[in-house]
Amino acid sequence: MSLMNEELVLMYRKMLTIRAFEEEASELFWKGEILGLLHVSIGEEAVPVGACTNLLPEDHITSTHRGHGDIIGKGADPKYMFAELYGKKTGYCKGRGGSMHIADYSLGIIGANGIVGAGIPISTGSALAQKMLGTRNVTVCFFGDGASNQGTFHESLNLAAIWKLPVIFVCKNNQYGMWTSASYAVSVRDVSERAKGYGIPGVTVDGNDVTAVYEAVHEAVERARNGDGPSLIECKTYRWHGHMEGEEAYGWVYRSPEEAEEWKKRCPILRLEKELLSRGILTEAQVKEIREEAKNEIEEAVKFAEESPLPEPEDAVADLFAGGEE
Amino acid sequence: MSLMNEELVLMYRKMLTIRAFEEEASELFWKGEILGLLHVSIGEEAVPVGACTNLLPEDHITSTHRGHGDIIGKGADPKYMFAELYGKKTGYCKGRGGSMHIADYSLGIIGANGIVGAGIPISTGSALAQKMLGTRNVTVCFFGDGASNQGTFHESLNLAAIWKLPVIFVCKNNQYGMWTSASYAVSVRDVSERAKGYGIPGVTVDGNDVTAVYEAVHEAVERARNGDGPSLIECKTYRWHGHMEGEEAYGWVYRSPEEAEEWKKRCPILRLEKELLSRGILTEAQVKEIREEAKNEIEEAVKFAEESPLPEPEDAVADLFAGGEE
Amino acid sequence: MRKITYIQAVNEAFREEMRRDPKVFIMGEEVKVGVLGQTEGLFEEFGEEKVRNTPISEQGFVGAGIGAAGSGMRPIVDFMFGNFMYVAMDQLANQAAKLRYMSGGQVNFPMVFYTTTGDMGSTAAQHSDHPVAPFVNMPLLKIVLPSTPYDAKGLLKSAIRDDNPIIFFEEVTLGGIKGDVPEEEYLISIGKGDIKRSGKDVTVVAVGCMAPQALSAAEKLQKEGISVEVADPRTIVPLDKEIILNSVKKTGRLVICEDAPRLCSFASEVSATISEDGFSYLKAPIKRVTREHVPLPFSSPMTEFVLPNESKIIDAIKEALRYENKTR
Amino acid sequence: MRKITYIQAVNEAFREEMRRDPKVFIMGEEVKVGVLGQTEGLFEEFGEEKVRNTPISEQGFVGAGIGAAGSGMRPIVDFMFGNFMYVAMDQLANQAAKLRYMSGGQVNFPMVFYTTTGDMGSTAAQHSDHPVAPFVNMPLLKIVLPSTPYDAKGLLKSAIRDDNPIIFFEEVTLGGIKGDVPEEEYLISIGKGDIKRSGKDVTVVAVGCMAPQALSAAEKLQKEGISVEVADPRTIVPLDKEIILNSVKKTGRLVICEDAPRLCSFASEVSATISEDGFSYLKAPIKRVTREHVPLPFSSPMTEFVLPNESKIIDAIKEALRYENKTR
Ligand SMILES: Cc1ncc(C[n+]2csc(CCOP(=O)(O)OP(=O)(O)O)c2C)c(N)n1
Ligand SMILES: Cc1ncc(C[n+]2csc(CCOP(=O)(O)OP(=O)(O)O)c2C)c(N)n1
Ligand SMILES: [Mg+2]
Ligand SMILES: [Mg+2]
Repeated sequence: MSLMNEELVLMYRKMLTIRAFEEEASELFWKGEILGLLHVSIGEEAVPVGACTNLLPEDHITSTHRGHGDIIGKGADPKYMFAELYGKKTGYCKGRGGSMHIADYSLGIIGANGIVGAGIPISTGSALAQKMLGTRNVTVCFFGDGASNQGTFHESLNLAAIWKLPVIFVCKNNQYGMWTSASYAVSVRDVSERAKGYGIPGVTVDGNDVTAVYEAVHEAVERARNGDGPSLIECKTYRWHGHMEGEEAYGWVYRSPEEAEEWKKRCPILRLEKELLSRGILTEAQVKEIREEAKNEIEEAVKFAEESPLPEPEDAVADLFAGGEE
Repeated sequence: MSLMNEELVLMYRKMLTIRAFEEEASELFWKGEILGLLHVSIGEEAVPVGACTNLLPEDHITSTHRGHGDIIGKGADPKYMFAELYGKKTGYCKGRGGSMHIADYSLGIIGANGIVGAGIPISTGSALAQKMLGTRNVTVCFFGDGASNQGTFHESLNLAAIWKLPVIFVCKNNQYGMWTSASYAVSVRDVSERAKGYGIPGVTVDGNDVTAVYEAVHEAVERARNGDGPSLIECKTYRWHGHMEGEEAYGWVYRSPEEAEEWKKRCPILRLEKELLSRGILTEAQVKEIREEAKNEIEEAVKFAEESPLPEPEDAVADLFAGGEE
Repeated sequence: MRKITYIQAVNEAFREEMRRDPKVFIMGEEVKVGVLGQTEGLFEEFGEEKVRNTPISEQGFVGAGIGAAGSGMRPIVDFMFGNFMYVAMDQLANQAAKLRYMSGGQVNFPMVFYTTTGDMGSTAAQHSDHPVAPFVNMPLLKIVLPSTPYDAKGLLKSAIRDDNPIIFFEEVTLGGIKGDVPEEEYLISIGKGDIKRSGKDVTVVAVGCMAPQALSAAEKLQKEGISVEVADPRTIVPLDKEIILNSVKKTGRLVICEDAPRLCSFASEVSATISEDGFSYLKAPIKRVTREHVPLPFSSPMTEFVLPNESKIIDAIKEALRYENKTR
Repeated sequence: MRKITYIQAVNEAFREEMRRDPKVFIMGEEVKVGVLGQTEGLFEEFGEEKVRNTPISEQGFVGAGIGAAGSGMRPIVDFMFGNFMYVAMDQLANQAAKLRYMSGGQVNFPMVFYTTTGDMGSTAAQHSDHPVAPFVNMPLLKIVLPSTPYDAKGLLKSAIRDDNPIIFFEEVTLGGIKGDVPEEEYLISIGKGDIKRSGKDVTVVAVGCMAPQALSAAEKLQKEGISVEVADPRTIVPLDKEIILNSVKKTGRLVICEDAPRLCSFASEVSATISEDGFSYLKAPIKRVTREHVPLPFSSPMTEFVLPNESKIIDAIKEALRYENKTR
């Protein structure tokens, strides 16, 4: 169960991709290149990476409006993601979805979701299918602290529990649902406490510690693959940016700069980087190289997106139904 | 906090009214006098009576499709209830509501509800109003084990907890939601366990022991009146009849006759009756007299309903909006 | 031909499709029984893996159905009653209807949302809605609403085989009616309407429980020398506009019957679309025969007042015909 | 007269009514801020008792609003976006709409459901619906959808004072537009439409964000010698049918514009009702200018294709007028 060095490096690399992707996306948003609502998860990268490192290609994930990290975690190609953010025909969803709706079913990414909490029941259904089809595959359901107050959370944990579905509910508790503090909106300190209401395991881990996330999810994935049902894992973390890019325009202050600074000191990427360096797994030069690589990957992805064609207007009304009917 | 003899007798009397009301309603249903869906709570009388004995006229309750007991518990007049069941103009809802929708706002009965779980958020709103209006009134929300799996349950307990609303969530766990056993559908043995997910008190009591119900609710009402927020009280009980009158036609067996017999031995009314007799609070003669009284009350109520006029067809489209607009 | 009830026809469709395709399964509250008997015997034959009672949590199990459909299964999700669809509305309106579209067509959601609707007699406002139009206004959900055992079986089988999410409305008042259903397998195409009776004076479009009432009205009017054509679209989305247009071309008059509240109803849509495309055919205003625009009350005299019925259909037909004498 | 934005008008209405009546309060996600600024400054003035941020749990807080309304308060429940209404649909459709009716009129539910709707630019399918018609089909919910700052303020104040549940749709694309709003208090009656421009050749019914586009289309067509009357019902339920009928009586032609999917839309309803009651006035088929019948895609070229706009209105008007030469 303990991670091998190669795995640690891969996780490091993936976190860097996510970070680079979102820093770039944020920048492009401010430049007006990216339309719509953009929610980035900078600072939360350890959660999807720690979790998805446990997954096989056939396993599924569901994600949220703040989903880039989860999606890259499960293996999506930043190229097609950027193309989607640019609304291009080459995007994952052919420009129909945008940031909040990226999916790649071939990779088991069965959808981000713009409705808070709506992906949770869908994840149980995916797990149900996995089970009924006789696979040993699992589904990881990512959602936020805010979503843990939705009825869908409750209904899904109950359903998954009684049917012993192979689903792992991973709550990214980044302390805020939009501009409302979890300490106000969530009636318990630890969301994981809610597992008790469904008779399933519930744990809280440091969401900025990729190894801790990996390990907690590892155990849950094992349980799930063995037919022992769902688990709830709460990862405490923090989003460095606003709820959405551009929220500063409201001038609404809902958290202190000190708090944010405090969390930034606990950057999940630097933390792993330090470990890799201090344990001699990577040299400074290698670190630099990997960082460069991630940057380049993203630059190329953006270039791909920029050069891709826009959809035709009429594409909006094409391919409306399976089976080719319009 | 300990109940006075008079109170015990009143509770006994009220349970008898409920029992007589529902036995009569059941009979009338089978005779075809009562239309629609009829859900009786025979065997569960201790819950509403134990709970409502703590309430003042200004306090509120919300109830469910199986609401006759709750409604009588809070003081409704069987006369207008039967008139409603008969679809008469003199009914509580002028014949518009029927068994599942009885309300008497003047008595704080702010509605039964035909949608499982839908009354729960409404109860929190009633409690919110009580609080905002500066009263010390509370709201008791009755619901079933089945309803505890609805998202509304979760959302409402969370909301009530964070706002410290004066609401007492009383779950009548009668072991079944329709024809599905709670041991299958509810992922924990005790629904009260779910209180932990909201940081509020949760207890399970013997729902056939009216004193136990009274006492648990008493404590919760005190808490609520003192501004200390909501509680969850689970009352384990059993419904003697089917989910709905007439369900036998399906020929579906979902519980054993032995189980039912076992529970009937624990009749909440006989239990209290025995206590009243053994403690010398009532004599056999008095018991007989009280039983007679309850029967008569119901007979008169039925007579009132029978003799009442039906609504006019056009009443269906009258008084559609507050303010007199049609 | 063999006569069976509507519910038996539905039950056969479920059984045959579950036998044919191991990916088909059914889930919902009390599907082991089926409140109208629609799933009778399925649990016994297919077991509880395939016939899954769910907890009372519509958002949860509807969403689970969607997730399963997107992951290789072909679920039938039973709502028990139409009114309970509201509880899961987000999963229907924001998810089932949109997920394929938003994903750029990456994946299909082959599934059927099955529900009993309408009033079975004093079930009152929270158990008697017939919420068809709201789902029509939400693009990309197919909707069927058959009126006979034959149509029900053929359409339900097609719906189960269709790769799109489809809402199947079963009318509670039709559950017990009998009709011809062949022993042999057959399918009816989603989107094909049916002329249930031909006539030349007036076209009546009638869906669901309104179809038999319109037919019976037509029968009566025949005796008065009025010839009524009854068109049953059977599928609400996509609508077979052609059979209606062709009929109206012939008759010049149209009455639309739907057991639902009047405003923004399916009847309104048919009226709008036919008056747009068939304007020149129309000799009289299109009439809608619907419920009064209120929830259904409990007490029978009021309920009867609110519901559409044969005599209201007859009145509307006569009114449409009386317009003959006027001119524009 | 003083010019303020639509959102400022809304904000003033909230503030004035909260000052006037201590029972009025507002609750919803992020109402301390208001995603469009609609509640700006209210929290500072009225505190968190009266301006209540809720957890993300639409069923819970909408139901809580209903319970509070039935227990003596006058809540304003803010949905943030129209799409999120689906999440609480049961509370809207089965509860708010029906509780008073089912209780025999015992109690009123004075409350406003406030929501921003429509597309603010590539928000994609789950943040851009404009779900008006489904609520029209659910009897007894009043609905307003104003198109100007003046109308918004006057109607919102009336809605807050009304003793019935009312849905107030604020259009996201109108939030920033400015218009005349007097300093003095005024109210606009729920249910009264407004002729925004008079004309004689064709009637355009346009609601919400379609109204300014229809006006601008009318302006352009004026130069071509076409005289367009623009009627804005402002209230969807109850509908001011008279102003539309009177206008159509004059013009004989009708184009209905709504920023919503086409089928079973409010536009369909207006078409059905006017063609029923105003049949003899009509010289041409009624046209509907709506969204294409799909969810809104993300990418702009496609979004623009789907949305109704001024040029589509102009085309529809011209088509309605071209019909002149044909006869029935
Ligand atoms: C049903 C619903 N309600 C409200 C919103 C608006 N909204 C989008 S994200 C968000 C906050 C979600 O918080 P959380 O679940 O903690 O996720 P995070 O944004 O922190 O990742 C809200 C309120 C929505 N998209 N869907
Ligand atoms: C949302 C919804 N789903 C399903 C139903 C059908 N139904 C009515 S009562 C009931 C069982 C309720 O069980 P429980 O909450 O335990 O209450 P009980 O009937 O045992 O008193 C069901 C499934 C409904 N009325 N509403
Ligand atoms: Mg969060
Ligand atoms: Mg129960």
